[in-house]
This record gives sequence, structure tokens and C-alpha cells, in this order.
Amino acid sequence: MSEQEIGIANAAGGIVVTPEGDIDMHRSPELRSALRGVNDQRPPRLVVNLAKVGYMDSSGLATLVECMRTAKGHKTEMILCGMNDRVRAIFDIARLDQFFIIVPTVDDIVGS
Amino acid sequence: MSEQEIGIANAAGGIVVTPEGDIDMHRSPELRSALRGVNDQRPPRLVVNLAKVGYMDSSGLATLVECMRTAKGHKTEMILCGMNDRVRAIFDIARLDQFFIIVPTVDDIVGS
Amino acid sequence: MDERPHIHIELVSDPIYLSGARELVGSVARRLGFDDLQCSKIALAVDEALCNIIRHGYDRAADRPIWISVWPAGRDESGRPSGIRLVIEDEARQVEPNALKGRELDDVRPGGLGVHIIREVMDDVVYAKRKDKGMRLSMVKHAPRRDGPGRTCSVTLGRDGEGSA
Amino acid sequence: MDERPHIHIELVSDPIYLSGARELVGSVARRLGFDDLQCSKIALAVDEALCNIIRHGYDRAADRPIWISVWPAGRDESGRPSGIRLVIEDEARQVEPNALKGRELDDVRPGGLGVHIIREVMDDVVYAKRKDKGMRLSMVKHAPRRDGPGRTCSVTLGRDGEGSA
Ligand SMILES: Nc1ncnc2c1ncn2[C@@H]1O[C@H](COP(=O)(O)OP(=O)(O)O)[C@@H](O)[C@H]1O
Ligand SMILES: Nc1ncnc2c1ncn2[C@@H]1O[C@H](COP(=O)(O)OP(=O)(O)O)[C@@H](O)[C@H]1O
Repeated sequence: MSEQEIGIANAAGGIVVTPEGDIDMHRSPELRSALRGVNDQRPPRLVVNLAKVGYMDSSGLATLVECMRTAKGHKTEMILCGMNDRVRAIFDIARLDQFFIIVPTVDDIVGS
Repeated sequence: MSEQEIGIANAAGGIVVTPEGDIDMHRSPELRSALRGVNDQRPPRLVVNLAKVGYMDSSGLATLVECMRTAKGHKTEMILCGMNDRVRAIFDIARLDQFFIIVPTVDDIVGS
Repeated sequence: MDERPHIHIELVSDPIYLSGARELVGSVARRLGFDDLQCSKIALAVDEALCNIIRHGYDRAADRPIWISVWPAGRDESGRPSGIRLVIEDEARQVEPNALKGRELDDVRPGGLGVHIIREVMDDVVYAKRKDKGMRLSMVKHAPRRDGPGRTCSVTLGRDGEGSA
Repeated sequence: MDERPHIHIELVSDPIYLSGARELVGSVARRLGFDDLQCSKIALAVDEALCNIIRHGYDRAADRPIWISVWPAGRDESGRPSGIRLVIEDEARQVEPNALKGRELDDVRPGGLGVHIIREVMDDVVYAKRKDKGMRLSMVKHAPRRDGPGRTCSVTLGRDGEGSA
């Protein structure tokens, strides 16, 4: 494996997207296109599991915000989980923590 | 905590030294003086637990080799444990893996 | 500031190198007295500054120069470095420094985040026009006071084996 | 080689900055096609080269200059960078390049490790005297061929959610 992957799986009562590695301006386009592909399927639930993401910048945030907007339009429930402290810190600095449903781990998602 | 620590504890049938963070030319003098202090106590066993070490260069190796020599002279049994793959790789490249007793974790030390 | 920087980097404005730049800065910050979370935030501020230059300054051209200079920002009572000073320069479009304020804190929306993050994370943030062309962003972050004994005395003896410093 | 480096670093010869330099190189190598363990080894080679300059070249003076230049070393069939070229320069004491061989592999002993590690890790290693003063170490490491589909196609659908590339 020479670059990090984005895993996509049917689980947790919907589709779970698991990006790996740092999400920055170089890698967020890849995440954006993966999330668009999942939104096109209009699943009941879209979970972004950040457990394998060590770092995220504002381009990663913007990607998640765009995804949430599309999901809302589709009545898809979007949930974030698996954030480490460093990723959590940027949600806090950006004051966007209140705009997402955030749970500790995939296992904390009700109905999964 | 603003710099990484070196933990020293009585355990595993001797003294367990647990350095934290990267051991390079900047930080190996600190490890060297900690190991000298432990060797001065001439314990039956000296365990260096590398579980919290993410990276080591040849100055770290040299420090461990010096420690092993002193320990041998004192009839102290020296054991290394907790190496991650990256640390393991430098022992292999240096062909020094055969010169140390290396076990996976502290719990694998007999008589601990 | 006039003193030669301890590290001076010239890199091309390609997002592929963002990770290298921020890992260097985060790692140097670790050695200059910051803990992991603080280092990650300082790295984030640098990342955002570089992204803004690539995006707004160079309109995403990937082959333009960016310069990063790094200095330790001070010494604590035992003489160890304790703080970081960073200067990031480009030769891109010049903008009025006081236009770079960042959005209001209570104006919650995506976008307009980069400058806000930089100002939130760093202690001093000064944008200026360079003499001929391009912008200069100067930033300082002071390390929090260290409690407890100095590092070389921080070896502890005990079952837990963890120091307090 | 004549092409401008994508990253050019000048840093002082203080071991406190070793971690920053190797984190940058390791992180850039990650983006240039290497896996984590390979990146760690490439970072190690750079660390050893810098240590040798500080120790043998500058006799541990902490305020002398070292230059690191980084280029991508090639492209794979889909045009993505795949390999790293590094040049490390100093203005320290000059030594005969062919004196820098590293110890024999079967001569197992501590010390004499740095040059051995550099030659073991990197594909091409060339020491040379610079024109006026100092040494130049040029190194190349090629990324292993990628199997499977390219990165942008590597999104997989399945319970495991892991691609094969
Ligand atoms: N380095 C820069 N060069 C030129 N303009 C900049 C630079 N940084 C920021 N700006 C301007 O300031 C605005 C706010 O930037 P920022 O807070 O990062 O938000 P965003 O990038 O999401 O617009 C940008 O839209 C841009 O007009
Ligand atoms: N950058 C350098 N400048 C001058 N001499 C060097 C340099 N690198 C290595 N050497 C010489 O080569 C020898 C072998 O180096 P090395 O393999 O790193 O082992 P060690 O540093 O343990 O001696 C050193 O002892 C030194 O004499």
C-alpha cells in the first residue's frame, strides 16, 4: 500500500466511510468525491468514521460541511465518529462541533 | 508535560526503564545518563521497555550497546522489549538484533 | 527577527508538500517546549497559512515559491527554548493586511476559517506587504510555563514511572 | 538535478532540529509513494547523514549551516511521483569520498553504523567534495511498483472497507 485508502462499507444502519491518514488540501478532493458517491446512493445514514485520521485542516472541514448539506437535502442522517483529540480540536476552534452529530465510536451509533 | 520523560520503575524482577518519544542524537544523552544511574544500582535485571519509543537512530543503538556492556560486567541481565516495527528495523539493519535479548512485551519476561 | 533563522525552507506551492512542512513545524515545536496537542495546532496554523497562499495568493499554481523561517522564541528560567517564531513569505498578490481579519467568532459558517484558525492558535499574528511583491505573515507562540523540575532532573523512580513535569 | 529542488532547507547544525528534518523527509516520502516503514527508514538515513555532519564534519558545533534539497525522483505509469531524491550539503571538513564506505556487513560491532545505514536504506548513495568547501551527499530511493488500481480508483465497497492497492 503506497497511499492511504478510503474504506466504504455497509454497516451501522447505513454506509460507513473510513478515510485514512491526514485530510488536508492535497487529500480532501479524494474524500469529497468518495462522499459525493455515497450521497448519490441516498442511504438512510452516512457515518464518517475518523478513527484512522490523524490530522485534518479546514479543507477537510469544508468537505464534511458540504457533505452534511447534501445529506440533509436527501434526508440522510450524517454522523461523525472516531475523532482523536487533535481532530476534535479543529472542530472546536472552527465552532463547527455543534453542527454535526458526533459520537465517540462506531459502536456508539444506535441501531448499528 | 513539555518534553518526553524517562520512566524508571521496580518491576519484572529488576528495574524497568521506559523512555518516551524519539531517541536521537538530541535525546540519547538523557537516556544514557538514566541507564548509567540504573546500572550503578547493579540490579539482577535491567529491562528497557521501548513501547513508548516511536523512533531510534544509531545514537540510541550506541547507548543501548554501551548499557549492555556495563550490565554484562555487573552480571545484570539486560532485556529489550516493546519495539515497534520501525525501531525493530534499525536493529535489523545494524545487525544488532542478535546481540540483545529481545522479547515482545514486558509481560513476556519470565519471572516478572 | 534580524538574527538568521535556525531553519529556513523554500518550497514550491504544491499541496503535496503541505504535510512535510507542517510535520517539520510540529516536530520542532515539540522540541521547543510544546505538548502534542499544541504542536498539532501550531502545525494547523502553518498549514492554513500555506493553503491560503496557494489558494488566494497563487490561484492554485503549484510551482511558485513559499518561504518558511523558524526561530526559537525565548528561553525559560533554565535556559531551554520555550516558544516558536514563524515567518511565512510569498511573492503572490498583495492584499491589505487589515483585510485579513478572519470572520467574526459568532458568524458560524464554513469557509473563512483559515485566518480565524491562525489568529485563534497563535499569540501574535502580523500580516504585512513585503517590499517588492508578496506578503509576509509573522507569528509567535509562547510555550506555557513548565512546572516541576527541569527535564534532566525529571527521571522518576516509582511503580508508575511517570514524571510530573 | 539541475532543476530547482521542490524543497530546499537551510538549518543550523543543532541536534534539536534533527527531528524536524526527518519528519519533513518522512512525510514527503509518504506522499511520493512509500509506505510507513520505508518512510521511517528514509528518515533514518537522513538523520544519520545529519548526525555525521554535526559530529564528524562540524565537531558538534551547533551553529553551522546544513542544506537539504528534495525532489521527486520519478513518475509511475499513471504520472504520480514515485521516488525521492535528496541532496545534503555542508561547509565542513572535506573527506575523501571513497573513505566513506561504511563498515563491512559481517563486522558486527557498535559504531561505524551511520554510513552503513545510509547505504543499506537508499538505492543510490554518492558522496562528493563541494567546489569550495564542504561535502555533498546525493541519495535516491525508488518507490516500489504499485500493484492494483491507482489511488483515485482505490475506493472499495465491502464490509472490510480496505483496498488492495
Ligand atoms: N495569503 C493570502 N493572500 C491573499 N489573500 C488572502 C490570503 N489569506 C487570506 N486571504 C483572503 O482572506 C480571505 C479569508 O481567508 P480564510 O479565513 O482563510 O477563509 P477562506 O480561505 O475559506 O476564504 C480569503 O477569502 C482571501 O480573500
Ligand atoms: N559527513 C561526514 N564528514 C566527515 N567525516 C565523516 C562524515 N560522515 C562519516 N564520516 C567519517 O566516516 C566514519 C564512519 O561514519 P559512521 O559510519 O557514521 O560511523 P560513526 O559515526 O559511528 O563513526 C566516521 O567515523 C567519520 O570518520
